[in-house]
Amino acid sequence: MLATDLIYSFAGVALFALGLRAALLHRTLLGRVLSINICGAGIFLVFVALAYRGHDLAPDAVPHALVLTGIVVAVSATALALALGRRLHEAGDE
Amino acid sequence: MVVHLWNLLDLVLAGLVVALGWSAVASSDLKRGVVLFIAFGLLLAIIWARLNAPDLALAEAAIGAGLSGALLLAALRDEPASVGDTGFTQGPVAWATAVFSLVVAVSFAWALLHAHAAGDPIRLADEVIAHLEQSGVSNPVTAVLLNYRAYDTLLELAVLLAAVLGIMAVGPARPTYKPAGPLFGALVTWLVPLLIVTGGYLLWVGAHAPGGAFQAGALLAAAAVLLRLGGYPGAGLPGSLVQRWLLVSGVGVFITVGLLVTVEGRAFLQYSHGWSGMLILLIEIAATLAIATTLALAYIGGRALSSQHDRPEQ
Amino acid sequence: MNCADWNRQCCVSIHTQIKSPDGVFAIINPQLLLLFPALLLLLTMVLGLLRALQGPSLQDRMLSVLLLGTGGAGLLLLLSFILEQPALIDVALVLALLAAMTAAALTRRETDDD
Amino acid sequence: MLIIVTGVGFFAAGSIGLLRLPDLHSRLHALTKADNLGLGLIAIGLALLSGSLVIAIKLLLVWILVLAGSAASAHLIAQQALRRGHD
Amino acid sequence: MNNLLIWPIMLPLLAALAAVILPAQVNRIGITAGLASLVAVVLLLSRVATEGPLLLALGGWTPGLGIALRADALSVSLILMVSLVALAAGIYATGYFAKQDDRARFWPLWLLLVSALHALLLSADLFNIYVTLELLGITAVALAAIKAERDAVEAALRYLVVGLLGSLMFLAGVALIYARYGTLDMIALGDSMQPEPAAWVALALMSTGLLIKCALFPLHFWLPPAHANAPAPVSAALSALVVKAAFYLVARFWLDLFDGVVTVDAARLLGLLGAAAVLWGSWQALRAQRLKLLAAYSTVAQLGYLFLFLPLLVMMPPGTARDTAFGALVLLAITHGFAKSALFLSIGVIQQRAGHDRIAELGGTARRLPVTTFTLALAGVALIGLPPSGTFLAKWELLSSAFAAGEWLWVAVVALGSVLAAAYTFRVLGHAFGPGEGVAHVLAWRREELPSLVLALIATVVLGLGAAYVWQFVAPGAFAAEVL
Repeated sequence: MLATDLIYSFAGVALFALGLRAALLHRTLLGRVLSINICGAGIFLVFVALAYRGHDLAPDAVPHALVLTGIVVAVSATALALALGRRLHEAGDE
Repeated sequence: MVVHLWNLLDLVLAGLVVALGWSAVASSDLKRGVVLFIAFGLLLAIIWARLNAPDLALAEAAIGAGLSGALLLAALRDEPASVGDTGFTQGPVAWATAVFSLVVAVSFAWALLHAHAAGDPIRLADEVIAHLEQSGVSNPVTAVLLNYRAYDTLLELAVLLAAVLGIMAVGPARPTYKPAGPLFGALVTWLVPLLIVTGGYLLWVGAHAPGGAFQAGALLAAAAVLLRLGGYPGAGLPGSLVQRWLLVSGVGVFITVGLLVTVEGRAFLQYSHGWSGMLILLIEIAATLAIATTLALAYIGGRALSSQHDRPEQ
Repeated sequence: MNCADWNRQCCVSIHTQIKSPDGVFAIINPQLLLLFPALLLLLTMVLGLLRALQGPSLQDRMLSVLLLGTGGAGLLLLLSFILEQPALIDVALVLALLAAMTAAALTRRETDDD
Repeated sequence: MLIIVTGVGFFAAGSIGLLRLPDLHSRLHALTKADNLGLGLIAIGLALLSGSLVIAIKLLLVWILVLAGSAASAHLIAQQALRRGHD
Repeated sequence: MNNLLIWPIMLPLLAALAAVILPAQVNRIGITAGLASLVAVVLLLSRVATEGPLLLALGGWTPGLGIALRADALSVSLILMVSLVALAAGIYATGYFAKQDDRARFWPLWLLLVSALHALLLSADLFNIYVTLELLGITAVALAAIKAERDAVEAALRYLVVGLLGSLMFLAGVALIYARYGTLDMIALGDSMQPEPAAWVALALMSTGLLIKCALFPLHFWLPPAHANAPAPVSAALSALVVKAAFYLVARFWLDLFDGVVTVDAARLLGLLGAAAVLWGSWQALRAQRLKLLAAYSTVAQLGYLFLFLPLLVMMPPGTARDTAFGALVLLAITHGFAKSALFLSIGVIQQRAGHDRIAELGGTARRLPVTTFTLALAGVALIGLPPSGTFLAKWELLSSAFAAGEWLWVAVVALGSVLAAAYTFRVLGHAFGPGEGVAHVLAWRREELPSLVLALIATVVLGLGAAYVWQFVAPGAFAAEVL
């Protein structure tokens, strides 16, 4: 039997690495932003898998809180990146 | 047998999330990427639910799948229409990055396996529960976010503020939307109040059940986004002066509370006995409003309505 | 937390339902029976996702995301019973509310479009 | 239990429809009908299982929301498809 | 109660909020906050000097469950540099941004940046450091793009994307640490960390993320455009302070937190990259056509010097020699902070007066802007490492440590780097003293020239003559048991 936390940890690692690779390869801003978000989600998955302690025990709330903070930070950065990107396109059109 | 079923479910979910993540970024077709990313967010919410993290599932459903999705969809219009093969770096660089990320993945997984084999360290889970009574709330995640690690949350609100200030500094708002047709108008009229009510509900239950300021703020922001999509350029936000007050209210109330308790000779953010629940609720209300305003302005994407009466010129 | 109360209630009702035929299932936690439909639902969602991958049009992809939303809401409801987490119903609620917003974000036209 | 399994069955039908049907509009049709019915059955099944009125009401609320939301979304998607000349 | 530790963070943060609400008063708010937090930093410094490291458990929770702030000699001396540079650059900015609208955009973000720097330097919690890194990154990017010009926005975007990748790699390392050790509190981690896979990989991930952020060669590609296209006061902060914050973390991890985990070979790799950065950065600075680009490449080179210290320090056994070398590292970092910010601010003066910063067309600057030219020369003295600057003493110490360790490569790199730095500095001064009408208005003395002059004087004279005090403050106990 596989441990639940390991299954999701490894999925998280895979997402982290493939997001990292895609962020380096994508040339468009939107592609990079998507990749970075996926990369971050991978780490979040590792954190939440760490917090999981089976059916009977309450999970560790600390990683949950960290990930919640991480999600908000990620959406802030995404919004800023997209706003800058829009500004760049406008400037390019002029 | 039950265990195997869980394993099967876990494997399917984990495999699916990786496959979706992969396909969202694997092609230079950005429309496809964005839609798959939204699906990815949805799936992630389900995974958080599966891993006993309902607070995160709520946040992911609201922010990850909802607001990020709306932001990215709006940004799709800004990208040049067709990118073709030029969307990716190719050649030896591509190989090098592939090798690099493979090395990262393998060593990361190897270290995690080692950590796993070394046995569970005494993590903070039990300590969180042990001090729950003193924390003033009974939802452990809220206790971590607004009491034990409240300082993180304070700085995180500052991150939101910095992002929105940056967005407003670099340019004017996105174009507004055409007025809604009858059907969409109807959708707006019933969905907006529901979002607001649900937001209020999540804020309230956050103290003892999954929910809290972030989820609530995101839902209120979603209501604003919907209003804007429905052709209301102001997205239901108040005037620019009030907006500014709302933007700073989260950090402001947080710091004020944190500093006020030091007058009694306590550490920064060490809430007074018996008052924790009240103070946390106060901070959360302010944070909800700040988060909602911030995310809504981030969607509007620039100096919005403020342009007329926002410029106190000399 | 009100979780425990709720849990007791729904345990009782499921027990009464399931035990009657032959009592075999009583050995395992009865809520876990819902895992079968949950798994099935997940598999159908995978099928639906193939459309998102295939396209061809953006609308097709969006449609399959819509399916994922509805299916996801269903899955969350099932999980809320299996895991005894009533809060997951709230998650399903939020998902449903925001799915509509996402669809709107996709289809609305800006004033300076065409 | 039976109701829930039937509900999942509808989902399966919807998904297969989404994959196999030839064009967007028939897909729209298949999907929204089948899935919403499926979700409704799951909700009803769970509401019966829960034996709690509050839970049951919440479950039905979710269903109604999804119903309304997906009807509107499907309409919007169809509208946009028409606008873009997609058939 | 050590609540004093929060004031350097909270004062600028509160001022940022005030600046959002009262856009008409931003200059006054910004300068007042700068002065107030400087006072708080000086108080903190004097307490650390008398009592040793200070700890504040936020919220009253034991560190681990809660978050702790910690001030020691290293962090406090860097914070003092940050406050002084930020105040000087802020005073300069009051004149630089002529339009009220620009000021109203600049100040809240600037104050948030200062707050983030102080928060980063005081944090003793790994995840909290991640949050401060993100706050720092986002404010830095927003400030770099504040003029909303095409080149600036493009550079800022690259800066943002690269910075985010760096933060995420850092966060991945944090996840590993939590997986293995179950805590994020650096004080507890210092005790429990062992040489094992989790610690190695975590250090590698976090370091890679931080190296991106301090633009260590070959990860420096994003720095020159971002620093060169930002408004002058912002460039000063980015080059002097923001990269330095990332380097602070590298030093903290390699020399302190992961003390038992790092190996000499790994540190030597960082040293080699640093050597490459010194040579490449100096060479590019020599070839640069624009002053700001020159200054930005010089930052790449100067950061390289800091990395040269790492293998030597890792190699050295604990003792006076190591403490002295560590003091030299801190002195070099601080001197560079003052010198580089002085350089960018004086370039800002020239750019605003002349309308450009092309090196070849600087003729006549010395006559028109004597004070600023003098400042440029002083900053150059500090960058090359001539006496009496702090750099001179620091490099001297670096050389003698390298001699002692028999590391001839480092000696050669330092020598060559200094020659190149001298070449690019004299190239600029040569043009500035040359004939020409490069600067349009004849000016004897301008208020805006003062901040950069003060900064340059601190770098060359104050830190040179007062170096002994820095050493005395930083070196003893730098690696004693009580550190983390």
